[in-house]
Amino acid sequence: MSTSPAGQQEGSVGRDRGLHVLRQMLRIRRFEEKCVELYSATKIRGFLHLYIGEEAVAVGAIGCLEADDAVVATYREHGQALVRGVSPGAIMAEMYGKLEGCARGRGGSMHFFDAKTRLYGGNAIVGGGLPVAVGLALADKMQGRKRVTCCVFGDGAVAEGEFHESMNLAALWKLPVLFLCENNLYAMGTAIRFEHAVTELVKKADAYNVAAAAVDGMDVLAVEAATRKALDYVRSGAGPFFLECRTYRFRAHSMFDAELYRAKTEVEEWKARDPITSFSARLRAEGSLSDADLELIENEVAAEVTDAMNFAEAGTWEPIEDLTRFVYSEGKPV
Amino acid sequence: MSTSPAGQQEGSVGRDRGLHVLRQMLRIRRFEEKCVELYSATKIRGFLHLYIGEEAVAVGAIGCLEADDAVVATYREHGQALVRGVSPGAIMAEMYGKLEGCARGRGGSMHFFDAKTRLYGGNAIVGGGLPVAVGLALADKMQGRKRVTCCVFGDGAVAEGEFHESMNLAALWKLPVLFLCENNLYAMGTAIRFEHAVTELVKKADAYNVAAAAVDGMDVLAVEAATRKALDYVRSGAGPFFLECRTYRFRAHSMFDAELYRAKTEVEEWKARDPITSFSARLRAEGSLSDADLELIENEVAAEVTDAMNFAEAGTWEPIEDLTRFVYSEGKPV
Amino acid sequence: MKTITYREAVREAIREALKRDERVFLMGEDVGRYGGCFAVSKGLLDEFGPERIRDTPLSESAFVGAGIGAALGGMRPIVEIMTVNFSLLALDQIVNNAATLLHMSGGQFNVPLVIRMATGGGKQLAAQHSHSLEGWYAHIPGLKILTPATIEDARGMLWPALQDPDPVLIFENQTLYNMEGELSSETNVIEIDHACVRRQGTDVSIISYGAGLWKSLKAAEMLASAGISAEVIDLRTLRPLDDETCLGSIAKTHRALIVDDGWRSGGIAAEISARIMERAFYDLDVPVQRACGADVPMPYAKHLEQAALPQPEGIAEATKKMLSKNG
Amino acid sequence: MKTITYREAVREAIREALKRDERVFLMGEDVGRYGGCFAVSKGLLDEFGPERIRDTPLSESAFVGAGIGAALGGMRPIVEIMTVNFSLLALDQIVNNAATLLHMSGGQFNVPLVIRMATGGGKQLAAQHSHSLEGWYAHIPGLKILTPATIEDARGMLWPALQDPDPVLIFENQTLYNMEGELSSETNVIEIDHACVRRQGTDVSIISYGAGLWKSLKAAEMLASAGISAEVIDLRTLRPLDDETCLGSIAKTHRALIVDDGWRSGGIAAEISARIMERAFYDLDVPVQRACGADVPMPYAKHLEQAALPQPEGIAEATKKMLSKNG
Ligand SMILES: Cc1ncc(C[n+]2csc(CCOP(=O)(O)OP(=O)(O)O)c2C)c(N)n1
Ligand SMILES: Cc1ncc(C[n+]2csc(CCOP(=O)(O)OP(=O)(O)O)c2C)c(N)n1
Ligand SMILES: [Mg+2]
Ligand SMILES: [Mg+2]
Repeated sequence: MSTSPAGQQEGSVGRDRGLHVLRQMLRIRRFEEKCVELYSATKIRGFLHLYIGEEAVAVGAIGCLEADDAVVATYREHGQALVRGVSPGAIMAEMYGKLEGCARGRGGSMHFFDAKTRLYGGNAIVGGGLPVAVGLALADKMQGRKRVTCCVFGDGAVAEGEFHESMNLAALWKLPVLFLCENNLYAMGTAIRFEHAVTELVKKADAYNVAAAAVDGMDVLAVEAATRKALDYVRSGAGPFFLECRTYRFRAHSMFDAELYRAKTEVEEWKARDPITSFSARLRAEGSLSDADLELIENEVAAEVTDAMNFAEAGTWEPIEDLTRFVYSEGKPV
Repeated sequence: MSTSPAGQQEGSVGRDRGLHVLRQMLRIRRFEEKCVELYSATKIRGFLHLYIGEEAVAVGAIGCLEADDAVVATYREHGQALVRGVSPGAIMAEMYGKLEGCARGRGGSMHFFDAKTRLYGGNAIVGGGLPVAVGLALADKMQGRKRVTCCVFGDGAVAEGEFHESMNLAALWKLPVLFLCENNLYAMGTAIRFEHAVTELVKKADAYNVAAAAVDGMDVLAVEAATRKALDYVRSGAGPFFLECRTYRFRAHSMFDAELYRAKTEVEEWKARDPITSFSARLRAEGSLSDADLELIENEVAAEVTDAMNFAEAGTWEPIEDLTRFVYSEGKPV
Repeated sequence: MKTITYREAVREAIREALKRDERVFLMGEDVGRYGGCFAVSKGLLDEFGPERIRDTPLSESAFVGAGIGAALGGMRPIVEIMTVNFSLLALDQIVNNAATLLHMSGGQFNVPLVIRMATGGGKQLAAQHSHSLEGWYAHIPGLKILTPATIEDARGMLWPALQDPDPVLIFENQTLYNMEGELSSETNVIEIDHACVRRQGTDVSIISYGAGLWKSLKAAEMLASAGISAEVIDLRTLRPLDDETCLGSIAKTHRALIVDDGWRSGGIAAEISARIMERAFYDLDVPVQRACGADVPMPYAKHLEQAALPQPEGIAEATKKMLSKNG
Repeated sequence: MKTITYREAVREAIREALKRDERVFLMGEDVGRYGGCFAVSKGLLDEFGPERIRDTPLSESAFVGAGIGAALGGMRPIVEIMTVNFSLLALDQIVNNAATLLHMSGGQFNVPLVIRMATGGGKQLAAQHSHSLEGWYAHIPGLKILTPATIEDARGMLWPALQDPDPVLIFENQTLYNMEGELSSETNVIEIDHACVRRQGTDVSIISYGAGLWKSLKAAEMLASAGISAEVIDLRTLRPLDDETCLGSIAKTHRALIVDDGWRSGGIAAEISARIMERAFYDLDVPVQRACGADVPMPYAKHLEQAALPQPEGIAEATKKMLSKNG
């Protein structure tokens, strides 16, 4: 996908690329729909934060990263992990709390980690991942590597002191960080106008001389194009980039949320802009998607979800004797 | 002084006002010169941060506050305390560690407190005073009082997360805070270009929709005029104001500073702009200051400093049995 | 008498405080429009409005510091930090300002601030969301640390905390919010400076607090059926500690076991053990024991999490061992 | 053998690390152009350049978190937090990231990070600048806590800390920087996982660390002239604690006094006392005692500050009391 000629982005999507992007969004959507079932079935516990509605951001942005780039995400990271290429089975097993999970069942839904794809969590402290991302980028810069660290966070995180300190540090040291802000207009139940004196988050970057752009986070191709530009900038060594993706969370913040803070009508309006529906429509319009294509993709995606679930079901429980492993690295005096 | 017609500010200073302002700056300068002596004489211990060179800021800004406004300052607060009207004797006694000090000798140079003039410290954690100032302003707003809280901090503090969070909160809730930034171009030994990606600190305010201005902090009248404007704005209920005063520290950061980080020539250039010298010259030029006037002021100021020292010398040591007093309020079950 | 949940008890306490004292207001993340992360403050926004039920941005350091300032400015803020896990971001304000201002100002400025936070593990929230740090906070002079374990204390401790001239931290264990219990309709005055014996016994003193109280009471049941009479103490307040109640009990039982969900090493259980060592050494038939959280970041998997926390069975086992040893 | 100061010993250790391993760099406030708040890193900027001697803005949370990220990215950062007092601003990064990432990631991501900070009172810096929180940090699983008290440890503990795959915090007591002592020229390998007996004795075990070690040794001198033979232990590492060395000594002396500059309540001294209770109760002739910092924010006035900290005289007195009591 990252090889497709940039020219295509403006005009027609193209069938191969289109189906790939659609499939990626559907992989997240269907996977999470299953998660909801499994949560009700008490297979998954703890906090579960759904990404449904925001798929275009992960698919558009994370999809542009190179294999050796790094991702630092939040507790709402199912989408990023799937797009990044973490095994769906390992992800599902993690939420089951099984040993075969991508964090041995120690992390759960909020803490996916994967050394192979350089996914450094799954951080459940809002804003907590930003300084870590800055450090990963610092290590790359000091070691002369061209890698980029993509740091994902929400609109709420922008209010934390860590955002301010991390943006300044990254800018001061011209570090290769892509600050990817998923602005879904709410921090839990707090609407953005109650979170920020300046709600146009992209403007925050000026305070640090950080290059920035805002993009429609419901349009997967727009996100992809904006991310490409941002990544080129960052890879050129010019410093960090702040990309604000304007999106919306269709579901509750977590499984414990009565959604008292927003009107059903507002949710419906945004659902009318469902990134999957609109992108499918666009593909159909240009003749890149047929009913048969969609059915095939849905079937393949459904199979992936089922396989993931079966993998998790077949997983094992880590023996209780291993409880205190990994408090300190092994083979070293504690 | 706060009664002198604003019109005068542009043209001639006027003798009464001029002598008053000059006296205030000299009170700080001479008081601190004595502090240096007393530090060498080991009468004063701990950290001692001198304000010499920055007097125009405290005199111009703090001098504009009303009696019932509040001040939250830093460890470099001698000037603010003196201008605010805290007894010089109590200040000196505090640095001696005497019971008669403005904090019973428990605070020392970094922690002046005075309920009478509403001086809430002397905070020695960089940035630590900002949230407290926001809260004081919140209390005023919630109780319908027109008071202003003046929060003093340096350029270094602007890099702390507390700055970001406090500015946003004050702006979001339109709180009556005057954020008074003393930009002396250094945070200890770190020049502003190594602290901030954007060194024009006044620009930081845009990220929060906070009204702001930058002013020559070596020009006491300019500071005064800018502060008046800022205070009018804040008192009008429009929200906080960020005032950047560009100034310079003539002395070392503290008594333990070899000043390896800046060129003597740079210091000399700034000393050529000594706020006291330049203001005296201006007064002389307009005929508002004679040698006799200056001698009189110097004598009176010297007397005040001597009295303060004598008061401190005559002070007593708090009995050691009282060590654990004030961990909790008295007359209450601990 | 009426039956309510711990959650409702806290809500009633907040509501009463807001009614009784106009200087009181509640401030924190999602306390208003969302209804509170644990639904504690649900409905209060409609009743008291956004000025007094104040949603804050994600800025723990700023809004906790703002609570300190508001307290200095004559208000009586109840600052809610959603959970203790996030309070680390506000720790500088709590330790260097709230806890020190009175002393540093030579007695001029006291800080009548109440900070509430949910605490504890047991909900499969993993390492960053399952801390039990109330005992750790108890190390800080200038703070008072309350850990209401019962419906009555959840209902009754807030008001005296607000009457206190100094900063008080209230830790509500998140596993207790759904607990139901009886509450006498009339508000009775509650002391916050002493521990309570929740179950009388003669063979051993089980010293606990918060969620640990209920595990200890369960353990005491098991022990009873094994013919062991355990006295169960609810500390209620971790700073200042009520030594007398503990020592009085030990003078009778000559054995003590301390139960604490927090990490064992350097936890509050160690402090209690050390004090018993210093003041009741010669009363002891056997060494004081601790049943604490394992020294490990909390794992997500349920079986591992349960193994990381003290459980009634383990508490009972440890107690039996103490009695089998001489005595 | 050569005579150098504790400050120079730390500097030599940093210099050596920078020379031995190109992944090592020093980052913190004023470590470069200023020469270090306590002049520890003076001269290193000229020698190694601004890339490896990295001045940071006042952003404790960000640069400590950046240290964590850099460690994950293959570097071996030495992050200097000027003093422990400011580390509270970085505590979320230390507790929720540095200490938990290895466990939370199921063993995938270890954090080879070293954080150095100055600690302690005694310099008349008042309540916000005089904390002794190293014992408090020792409560956190996932961290290792080193407290070099001697020139040799100041020189020798950094390298093994850097070799450690997990986060190590090194606390340098600010009253020790000017201390002079002998150091053997050749670098000898230092273990960081055990305590040391710094003075042999038979009547009582005085367990200390950091600045407390020197007060304890002074006290031991005084006691010697009073005919009391005190063994003085330097813990060196507060997490993990070396129980064996302490228990071995107590098996011989049957008495223990713990010295800690930190606040008494809930400090590391309590943990040590509790462990002795659990593992050496029957060896004890008298209850373990603690000589700790008073539970008070540190006052500026010298006489009050000295009274708030354990002193040799007080340590000697407390020890004598323990010996007068039976035994
Ligand atoms: C420091 C901190 N404070 C509070 C919380 C509780 N919390 C979890 S998610 C969340 C909202 C975050 O909003 P945002 O950053 O916009 O991300 P979103 O959930 O909308 O994706 C809050 C308040 C937390 N996890 N960490
Ligand atoms: C949180 C914190 N970090 C570090 C320090 C140590 N320190 C004291 S003053 C200072 C520089 C502050 O610079 P600035 O804010 O510009 O104020 P100035 O001293 O220049 O008036 C530093 C780093 C501190 N006191 N608090
Ligand atoms: Mg959001
Ligand atoms: Mg400065």
